[in-house]
Amino acid sequence: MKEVLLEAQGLTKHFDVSEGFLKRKKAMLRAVDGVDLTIYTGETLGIVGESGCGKSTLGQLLMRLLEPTRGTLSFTGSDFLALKGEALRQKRADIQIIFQDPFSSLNPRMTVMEIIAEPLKTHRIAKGRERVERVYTLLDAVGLDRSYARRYPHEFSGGQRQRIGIARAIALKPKLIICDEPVSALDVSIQAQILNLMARLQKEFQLTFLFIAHGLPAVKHISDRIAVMYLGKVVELAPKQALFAQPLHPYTEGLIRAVPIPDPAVRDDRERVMLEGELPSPVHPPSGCRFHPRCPYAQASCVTEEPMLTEKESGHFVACHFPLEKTRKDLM
Amino acid sequence: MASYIFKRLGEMIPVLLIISFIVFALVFVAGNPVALMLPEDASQEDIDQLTASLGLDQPFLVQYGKYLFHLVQGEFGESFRYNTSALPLVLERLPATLELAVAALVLAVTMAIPLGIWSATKQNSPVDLLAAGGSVIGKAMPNFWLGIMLILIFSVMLGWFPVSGRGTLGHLVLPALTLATGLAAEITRLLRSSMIEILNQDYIRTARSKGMREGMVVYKHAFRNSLIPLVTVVALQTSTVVGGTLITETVFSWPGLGQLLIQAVHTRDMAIVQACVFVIAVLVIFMNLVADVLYRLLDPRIKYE
Amino acid sequence: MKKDTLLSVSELKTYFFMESGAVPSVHGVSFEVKQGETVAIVGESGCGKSVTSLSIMGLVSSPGKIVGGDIRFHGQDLTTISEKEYRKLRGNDLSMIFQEPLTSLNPLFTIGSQLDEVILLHQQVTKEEARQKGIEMLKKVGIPRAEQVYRSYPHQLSGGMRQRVMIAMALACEPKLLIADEPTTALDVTIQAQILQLMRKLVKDNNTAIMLITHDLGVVAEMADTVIVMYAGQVVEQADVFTLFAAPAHPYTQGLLASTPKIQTIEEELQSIEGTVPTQETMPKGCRFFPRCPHASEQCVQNQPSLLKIGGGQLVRCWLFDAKEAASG
Amino acid sequence: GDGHEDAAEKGTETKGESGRTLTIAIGTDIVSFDIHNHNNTSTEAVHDNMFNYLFKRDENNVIQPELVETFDIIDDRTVEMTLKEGVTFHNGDPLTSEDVKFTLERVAADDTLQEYPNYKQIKEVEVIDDRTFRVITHEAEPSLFHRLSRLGSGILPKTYIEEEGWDNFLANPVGTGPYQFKEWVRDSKIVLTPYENYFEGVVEEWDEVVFRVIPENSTRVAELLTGGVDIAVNLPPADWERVAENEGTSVKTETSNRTIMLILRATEGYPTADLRVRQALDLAIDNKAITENVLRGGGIPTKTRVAPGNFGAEESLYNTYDYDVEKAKQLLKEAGYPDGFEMTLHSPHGRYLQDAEVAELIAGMLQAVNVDVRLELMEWSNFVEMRQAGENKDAYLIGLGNSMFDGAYSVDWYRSDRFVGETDYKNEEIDTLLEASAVNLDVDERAKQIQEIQRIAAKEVPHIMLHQETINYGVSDRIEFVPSMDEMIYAPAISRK
Amino acid sequence: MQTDTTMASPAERSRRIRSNRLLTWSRRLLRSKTGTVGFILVLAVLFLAAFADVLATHNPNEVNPALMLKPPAWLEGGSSQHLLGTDHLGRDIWSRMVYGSRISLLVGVTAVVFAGLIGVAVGIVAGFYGGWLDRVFMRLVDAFLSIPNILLALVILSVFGPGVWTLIFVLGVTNWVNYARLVRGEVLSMKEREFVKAARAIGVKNRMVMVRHLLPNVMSPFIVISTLSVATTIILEASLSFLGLGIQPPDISWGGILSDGRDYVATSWWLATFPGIAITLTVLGIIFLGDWLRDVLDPRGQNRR
Ligand SMILES: Nc1ncnc2c1ncn2[C@@H]1O[C@H](COP(=O)(O)OP(=O)(O)OP(=O)(O)O)[C@@H](O)[C@H]1O
Ligand SMILES: Nc1ncnc2c1ncn2[C@@H]1O[C@H](COP(=O)(O)OP(=O)(O)OP(=O)(O)O)[C@@H](O)[C@H]1O
Ligand SMILES: [Mg+2]
Ligand SMILES: [Mg+2]
Repeated sequence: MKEVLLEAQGLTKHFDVSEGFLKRKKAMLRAVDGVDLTIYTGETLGIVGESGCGKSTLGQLLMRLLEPTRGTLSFTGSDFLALKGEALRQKRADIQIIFQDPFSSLNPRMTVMEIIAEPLKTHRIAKGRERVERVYTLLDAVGLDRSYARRYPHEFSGGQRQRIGIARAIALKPKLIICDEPVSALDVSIQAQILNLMARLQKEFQLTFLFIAHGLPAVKHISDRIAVMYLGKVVELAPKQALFAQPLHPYTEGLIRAVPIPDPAVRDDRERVMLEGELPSPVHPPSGCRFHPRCPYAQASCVTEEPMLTEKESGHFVACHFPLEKTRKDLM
Repeated sequence: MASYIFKRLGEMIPVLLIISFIVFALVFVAGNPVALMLPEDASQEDIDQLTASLGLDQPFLVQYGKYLFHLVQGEFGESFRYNTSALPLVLERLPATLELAVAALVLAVTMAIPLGIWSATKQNSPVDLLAAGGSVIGKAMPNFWLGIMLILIFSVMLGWFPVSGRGTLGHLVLPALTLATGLAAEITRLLRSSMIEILNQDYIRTARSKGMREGMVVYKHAFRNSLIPLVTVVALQTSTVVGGTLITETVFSWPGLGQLLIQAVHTRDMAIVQACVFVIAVLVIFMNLVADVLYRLLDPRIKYE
Repeated sequence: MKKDTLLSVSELKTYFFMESGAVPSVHGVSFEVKQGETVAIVGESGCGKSVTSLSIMGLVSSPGKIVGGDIRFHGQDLTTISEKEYRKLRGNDLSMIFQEPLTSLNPLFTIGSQLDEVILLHQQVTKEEARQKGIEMLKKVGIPRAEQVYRSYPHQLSGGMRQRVMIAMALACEPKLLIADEPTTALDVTIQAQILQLMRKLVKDNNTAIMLITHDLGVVAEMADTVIVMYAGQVVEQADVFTLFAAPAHPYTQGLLASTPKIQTIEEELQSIEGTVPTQETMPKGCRFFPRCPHASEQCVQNQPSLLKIGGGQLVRCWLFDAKEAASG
Repeated sequence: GDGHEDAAEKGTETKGESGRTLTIAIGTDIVSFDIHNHNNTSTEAVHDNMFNYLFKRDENNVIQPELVETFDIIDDRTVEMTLKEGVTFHNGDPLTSEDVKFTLERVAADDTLQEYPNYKQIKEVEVIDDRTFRVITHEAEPSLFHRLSRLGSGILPKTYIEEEGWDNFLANPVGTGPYQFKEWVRDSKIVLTPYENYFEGVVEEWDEVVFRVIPENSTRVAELLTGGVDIAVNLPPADWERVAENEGTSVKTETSNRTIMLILRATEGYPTADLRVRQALDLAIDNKAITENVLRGGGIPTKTRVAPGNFGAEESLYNTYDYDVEKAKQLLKEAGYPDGFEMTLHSPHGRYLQDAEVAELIAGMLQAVNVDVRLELMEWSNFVEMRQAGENKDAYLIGLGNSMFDGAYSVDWYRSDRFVGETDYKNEEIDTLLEASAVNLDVDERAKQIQEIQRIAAKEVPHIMLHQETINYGVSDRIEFVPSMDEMIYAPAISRK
Repeated sequence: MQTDTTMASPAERSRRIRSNRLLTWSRRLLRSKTGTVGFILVLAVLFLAAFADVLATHNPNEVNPALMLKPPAWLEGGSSQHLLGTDHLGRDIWSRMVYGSRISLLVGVTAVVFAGLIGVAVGIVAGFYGGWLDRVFMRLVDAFLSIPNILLALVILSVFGPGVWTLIFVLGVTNWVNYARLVRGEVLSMKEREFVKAARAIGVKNRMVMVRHLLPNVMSPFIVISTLSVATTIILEASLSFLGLGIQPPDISWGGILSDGRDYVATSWWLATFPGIAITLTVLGIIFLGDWLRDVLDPRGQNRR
């Protein structure tokens, strides 16, 4: 029933951050370090994790805006990494991206019409009157007035710009859209508009989303499955109900608990299991399980052995030597 | 730090190679200097003979190869005009040029800092407008004209300073002022805009929120930060200042590189032109290196190694 | 227990005088903060939260200017005191943590020297005592290896650490009022939780009043005693935190609460407030919220409602209640 | 020698009042102390104080022995000379025939020296005894004495140079002249002090002579006006009045040995190939207007290059000029240019007194006879290159001196095989006369031949003579200074008032 | 935006927007005092240059020995024939100034455009592709930056001989590096901007990314810097004239007039004063205009101050 749209295996991206004369000090920043991921057609896969854990890098790897250091990537069944030149350019049309920052993601010197028409023009999809019509249809779809087509980005509010970005992304009818924190820069009251819009468009155009965010509530709202990343690795991956009902990784647990709940009534009886410490450097990640310095349950083996991402329950993957259990959690 | 400096010095080599090539090619294209060396009524045989004996009839690459070979030994060849090795001639003048350039830099910076800070903190005040106007005019005046005017006013009419030459501190004032004017204008403008930008930074607000006096905020927090772009720009200006000395030295008959070089250019004295350009380039690169090191000392965000 | 009023702001108006004319960023804001109380101010970006807090600190910089209203701190009107007196308050009785932990510390000075600065300015202590105190403060805000951090430069610390340093700095002179302008927005949730807990603890220990500015309703629910909701430069609702979440009165507050995705439940579709925040040019003449309000009437288009008490200490700026009031009265 | 120098040094310090220092502002620095390797009058002007020549021109331009006591012409190719007694170099060494041999043979043999072409005629110097020697030339050399009265015969100290090395000599030069070297700060100043054992007696007038290098005209004037210098060379004509009117300064002028002229191109195809056109151009130029207006009297109109004071001067052609616009138009019409024509005039810029201005004025004057002048002002080195490459067009402006003071060198410019492809002027009569004069040792006859050539050239106008240039000095009233035609600044001849 | 409900045809609307922009610009111009002054000054110079034929009262190269060094009309001895007096060859200074504006502007503007074309192209390509291409170009830029402009100009001019086009070439060659550096820096940061990534994600070709996305966005800093460059170029031309390598007669430039007049500063001040003032005012105008442009073109400037 579920059709695989994209599959990544051992996807890795290291940035060379060497210093010194003739690069004597070799240093690698492991932004993404061996990620396995499958995206099914029509679903929304959410990715959460702290700032700098490699979410954006992963997103850009999946659409080959960055070249992976290692790993394989197949898209609609074919090897995506093997594509070059014109073929790659053509295939790119199938994966689009919506960025976090609605201000820097639109060329300030192009009109809305030019911005949205650019993908159509690049792939020679429509010409002249027809192209204009297509743009108008897209504007309608994202809820913008057609008369805005002649304006420049700076004349719009953040929410409106994000709609323009979305219109551009869906112009090519892509199979997959990577949403890199599309709502975190927006006002609270606007966020909901955009999330609703995206959900609607997903239905309307049969889109598949990879939804990156660090705000858990939003991710939870829109996703079917959620992957939790920590320091370049996926530490837990599960359908959202399962993840929230029973997080298996201590980091996921800490993350969920840290999210403030907009209800003063519950504030005094919430458990306060606080994750201590800060995110370690991706240049010198901790040995063994990367989470061990912050993990309240860490044991000796966590320091030496790196846990693999394994399926603990059906569809629920975790990379932890000592996954949480309900019983133990209750004890806390 | 040491390895950083080492690395930067290493980077100089290709740059200097490019410079040597550019200059050599230019001088080569400039053609035969021999006709210039001989009297107006010299005959063609005389000219050919001298050309051959100076090795100027060889092909470009042969000549360039020889030049490079000598270059790595610190030799730029003999000056045709002075009949001595070019490099010592150039190095001999360097102190005078440096003295002038440094004096101008110091003068410019001491004029510009108070003006720049004042303009930034009192935006659109009469002082700001005056400084803005003054600095634009300072930039807009050609150096040589300013120099001649200063001599006319301060030496001939008022008799305050000696007209020309090098010697006492008094001799330094007018040429340094000539050079410094444009520079000070540049620095004032830069300092003003960087101070304004820095005064809008969050950490300035933090400092104010501690209850610090505004003066302290400006001098301790804002000025320290604007020193960083200042250092960079002053270093970038080295090249302009040294360029400016060419003119200023001529006006004030200051015995620096300027006169030597201009004479050499006019007489096609290749060796001197090459040595001069090279030495100036090394100087400029060195100043930029110093600026970079200073920059690193001023800004802890940049790592030492 | 009865608490004394520490800060009272009334009819504060702060305008920015731009090329294109005056921009009323804060347009008649009034509220009170009692001793030891945590007051949260919520509202979307640009509604004037930061300008309000800067006005209280006396740090609105040109072209901004307080053009009306008064700010009483301990009964003293801050809008009339001299700059010198103000300096004595700042960093001492009145301190502030800024929105951006990454840029609020001067990159060229060590953490220690910036921390000492505020102590030396307000307390009669020697340098060495200031150092001791500084390190102690760093420990208090939960910074490990405090001595080492004391000697570090800001860039050597992570965002969370820097924010802690800012808090240490703000609390160094045991202020009576701490203004925290979105102290956690730039941070991750796990770090945010740490910082919020820290603030809670410090307040409890010192009986410091906090003015917490945020747009995250979750943070509000966790921290606040009283909540003030701002929209377009005005206070539109004020209530104690339980009342506000249980019975929001203003349509904007209601919309805000409804459109926040919740982590505990799953909803098919979020409710949202349609439209956008008005800009200076599109500012309505009547109620500033009317173009987005589901209950807007002709009256809302024409006239501005005033801030009304609707019982239980709840205040709201809306014609719906005015009408009720009028009917009942 | 050392102790002696120290004494001199101390002497100047104790007597060192500023009134006894003579300061002279020159426009360009000396090139070097290699007296044989430059062609620069201002350099020689400084050297002149430190070195002596074998012969020297007196104030009436007559060649007189200087270091030489007596001389005797042995045959066509040999002259025997005896040196004066008691002449010593600044380091104390006596002057001997060996020094003369060393000096003259160096410049006669070393073809890299710039003065070589002027001395290559000398075959050898034969030493008879300490003070007697013979100069032997390759061929009969009519202008040998002209050669021996100029820079190449400045006598160098052989022993000093051989012992201390050439570089050391250049850094601490030693001559026999009235002044000795003290200091040279390049592009700044040269300082000389009197030589106590000068063979004609030590110069008492000055404790120190300082040549200061000041390239910018206005700066030089300003120094003079403020008393910074006693003599300033080459004042711009615009400032003459100002300097003259200023209290304490005046302007002194003297004619130089340089003539400014236009060299025309007689190559077939150029309008100037036609004699009538050349004459017309000459007639159209008002030499007087140039010297009076642009040069402010700083020049003497002339129709010959060989000015009085030079061997073979034709005085009737000097201090005169032709100017007749109507006739010029007439000639042009006859030549087939009733409506004039277009021509190019190259001129250097900043080389001679007001050169560009002169050229511009000429262009304006030729306009009056409908000749359109395309003026190309060139920086000197480009100008030299243009000439070198034979790219000269209808005319170019140049100033030619004659450091030999021998008219033969001037008229040699009319030799037809000398400028083939450059000016292409050819006159068989002149060629014959030139050939005859080259080896003619009969002084009077040779002079006549040279004069004849000048007369022919004045009619044929291969070059349009403009004027003889004037040299000028701004001089402080506190000193007595008489400029000389050879442009030397001889300090012993300058005195305090 | 919400209140904008009136319907209009797209063409009409875009015209309205454009004229609106023009209106806001002129309003902003009038509001900025220095901007207005700069605009007027530059306009005046352009006017002189455009209508030189009409405005000149004499042939600028016509010499007249009888009328040498006549003072300006309003002084004793001046004649109404010669508004600003005559020079040392009796040429009319006003006419020379009027014609001089042409060459000064031509040189300034053309040189900057020439340098700009090279610099922008190199900067964009080097910044966009990075890697060895970038390294090679940047070393070249370093090399050029470490030779003072005037020095390089001096050498090249003496090699090829002065002339309007050589001068333009020289000034272009010495200037392009400034643009290359600036543009490269802009491109490096622009490249990371998300709209560029978005364009690549769409599959836009590299060439088009550079032309459509990078180029327009580096234009405004370029325009700002290049206005200032026009100013410095005019001054540099004057300095080269001083060294005898500027514009040569019969072409007329302000630098040339100024440098010719420098011998007369003390005796006939008007020769050097008028071109000096003209250069200063023009440069002043251009700098002011540049400052204003920076304010208007800076998108952040829209809602600040
Ligand atoms: N081009 C690059 N060169 C070097 N390091 C990089 C580069 N791009 C990203 N990184 C580093 O890789 C790591 C992961 O970055 P990434 O942007 O993917 O994080 P993220 O999870 O998206 O964070 P955020 O939530 O802040 O967007 C970070 O440490 C970042 O500094
Ligand atoms: N320095 C300034 N110059 C001009 N206008 C300003 C300035 N600072 C603030 N404003 C304006 O004042 C209004 C309120 O700004 P303020 O910073 O108080 O908003 P905020 O509620 O703190 O928003 P955020 O949540 O984004 O911090 C905004 O419309 C803003 O444009
Ligand atoms: Mg990211
Ligand atoms: Mg704010």
